[in-house]
Amino acid sequence: MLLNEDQLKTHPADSDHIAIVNGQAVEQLPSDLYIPPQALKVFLQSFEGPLDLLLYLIRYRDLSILEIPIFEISNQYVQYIELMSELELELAGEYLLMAATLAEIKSRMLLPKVVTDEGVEEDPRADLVRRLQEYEQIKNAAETLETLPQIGRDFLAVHAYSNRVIVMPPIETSIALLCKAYQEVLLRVEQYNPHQFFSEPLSVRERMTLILDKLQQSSGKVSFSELIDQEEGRAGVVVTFLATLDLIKSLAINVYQVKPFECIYLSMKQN
Amino acid sequence: MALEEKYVIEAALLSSDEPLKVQDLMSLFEGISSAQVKILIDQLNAEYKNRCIEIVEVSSGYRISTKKEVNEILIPLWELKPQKLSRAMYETIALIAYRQPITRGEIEEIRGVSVSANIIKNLFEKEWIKVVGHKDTLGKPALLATTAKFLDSFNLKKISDLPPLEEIEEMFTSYDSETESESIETKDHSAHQVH
Amino acid sequence: MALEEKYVIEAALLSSDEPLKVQDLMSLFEGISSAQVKILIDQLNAEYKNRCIEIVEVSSGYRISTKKEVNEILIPLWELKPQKLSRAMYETIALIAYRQPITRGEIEEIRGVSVSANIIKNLFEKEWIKVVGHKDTLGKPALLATTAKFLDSFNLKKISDLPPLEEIEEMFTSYDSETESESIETKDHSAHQVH
Repeated sequence: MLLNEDQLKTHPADSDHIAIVNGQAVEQLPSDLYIPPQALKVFLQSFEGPLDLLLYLIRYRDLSILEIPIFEISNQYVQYIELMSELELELAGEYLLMAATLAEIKSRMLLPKVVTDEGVEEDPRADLVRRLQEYEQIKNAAETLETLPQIGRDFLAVHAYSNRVIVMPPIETSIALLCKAYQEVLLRVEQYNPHQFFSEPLSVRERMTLILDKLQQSSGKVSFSELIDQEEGRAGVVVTFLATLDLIKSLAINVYQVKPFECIYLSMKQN
Repeated sequence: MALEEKYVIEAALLSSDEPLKVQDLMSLFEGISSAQVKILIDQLNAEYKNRCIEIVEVSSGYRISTKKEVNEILIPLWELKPQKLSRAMYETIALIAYRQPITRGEIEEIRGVSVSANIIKNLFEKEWIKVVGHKDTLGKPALLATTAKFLDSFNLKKISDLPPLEEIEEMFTSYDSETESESIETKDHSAHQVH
Repeated sequence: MALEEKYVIEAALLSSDEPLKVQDLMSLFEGISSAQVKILIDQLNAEYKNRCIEIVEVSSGYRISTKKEVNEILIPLWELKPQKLSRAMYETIALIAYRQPITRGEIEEIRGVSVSANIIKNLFEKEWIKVVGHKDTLGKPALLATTAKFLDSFNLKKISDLPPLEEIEEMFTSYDSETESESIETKDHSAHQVH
């Protein structure tokens, strides 16, 4: 069932088979790919990554991961990713990295083994074999997990209505959890969309709400000076001014001034 | 196992969040009349005689509800369980608190997932948020802000009492190591209750 | 009307949004033992034999749910159709479940591909995973673990109730580069498949 190097030489894996994909002859079709061309694209897209593809190549031929015939498998692997790029499938960098890894293992297998003080060099395939085993283990576990009864798909938790008006269930609040939630949201944002987010002084945000509150209560125009609390001094004016600018930017309010240096009025945008 | 029709109706009523109309229940079986559905409901109600639940017809349809007598017994259970806020809820109210005024769309953009209508509804019901205006963009989305009640619930006097970001970081470098396995949904020691 | 204890338990389970623990149910009656509560639950489950609902013990307690057989009939009534999770999602949650606590980088290493931000967000949104700490390496990546809600969603009581992982076969670590084909033959007895 396993091919040695002699057999490999007399068993060219490519150029024997040709398939028609989207009207084009594909010469690099791997020798063991018996798939109708129209389904090919879908099939190739279904791999979860290079390890998944390698596992398929091994398992399809009923080979053992422990004794992966690296020459044959890496040839097939390269054919597959060539086919994938030919079909203009998005080829993640991980696929190319794996091709390089396979090539490296191949070359190390051809070299005489190195004997050091610590003993014989490890099988060049060992690391790849471990990764494949580890991945297959999780892949199978994921498949088993999928067969377990799952809420929403296989069953629902049921409820009866209860008239609970008399009871106001207490709400457990925690400022620590609130802050943690905020921090986690920001961390996620930083991780995924760098530089899109910056922190603003809270007082400006709070002032924006206060201004909108005042405008709503007054149901008309409010002068800028009415928004300023004398006790807050210069800093208060700055905060109010920044909040006003922000509200103009977010298009929530109108601001107008008849003449320079005259009173500035703010009003809600009419809907 | 052959499923008895009346028990299918029971499961349907119990698994639905809203009351179900006779037509909804009819759609579960082929060639059943509304009269037959009503007979099945009566049969179920007769079975519930000694039990603590009953099928009640309300304006929007039928629903199974606990009987009044048992509610009094259950009250301690409901009181016993302080309502815990979900992670999604914490994140939403945190964003509204720190970034107010903010639209629902902006919250979704930052969180990267859609904010369910239930969460917003729930926050309004708790009177933790209010609409302070409308953004003058497409669809005129509501600008959300926190209320005085929100501040009360979290023992804060004003929004600027919320710890600034840098402080949060410091808080959690110690917080994490102390409460390794604690998370949003588990109880933490600093939690207090509001009614 | 004297209310039967088992039906009070039924009403309690049906009225609660979350699974209830034995202690919660014990608090409903005076001088009842946890063993007695469990007997009452068994009695109820026996009564449910011909019905489409059942009491299941999950990680956060007992809850009543619909039986699998009735699900297909009820699906047309659901507002939210059950969504099929992707393979990538199952592989990611399986890794978090079996290898917890684990960082996103470690997940990527084992799967051999990057984990999309959407998958992680989605798992947080489902409240299936939580951050339990931060690994003390470069960038202090979050350590992810599964929640009680994850176990509840799969009708499991604890992580060890998950089907066990298949064993990984040991590989001979020495080899002979010049006679690869020979060494393959001599090692062939160990080369049976893992399933």
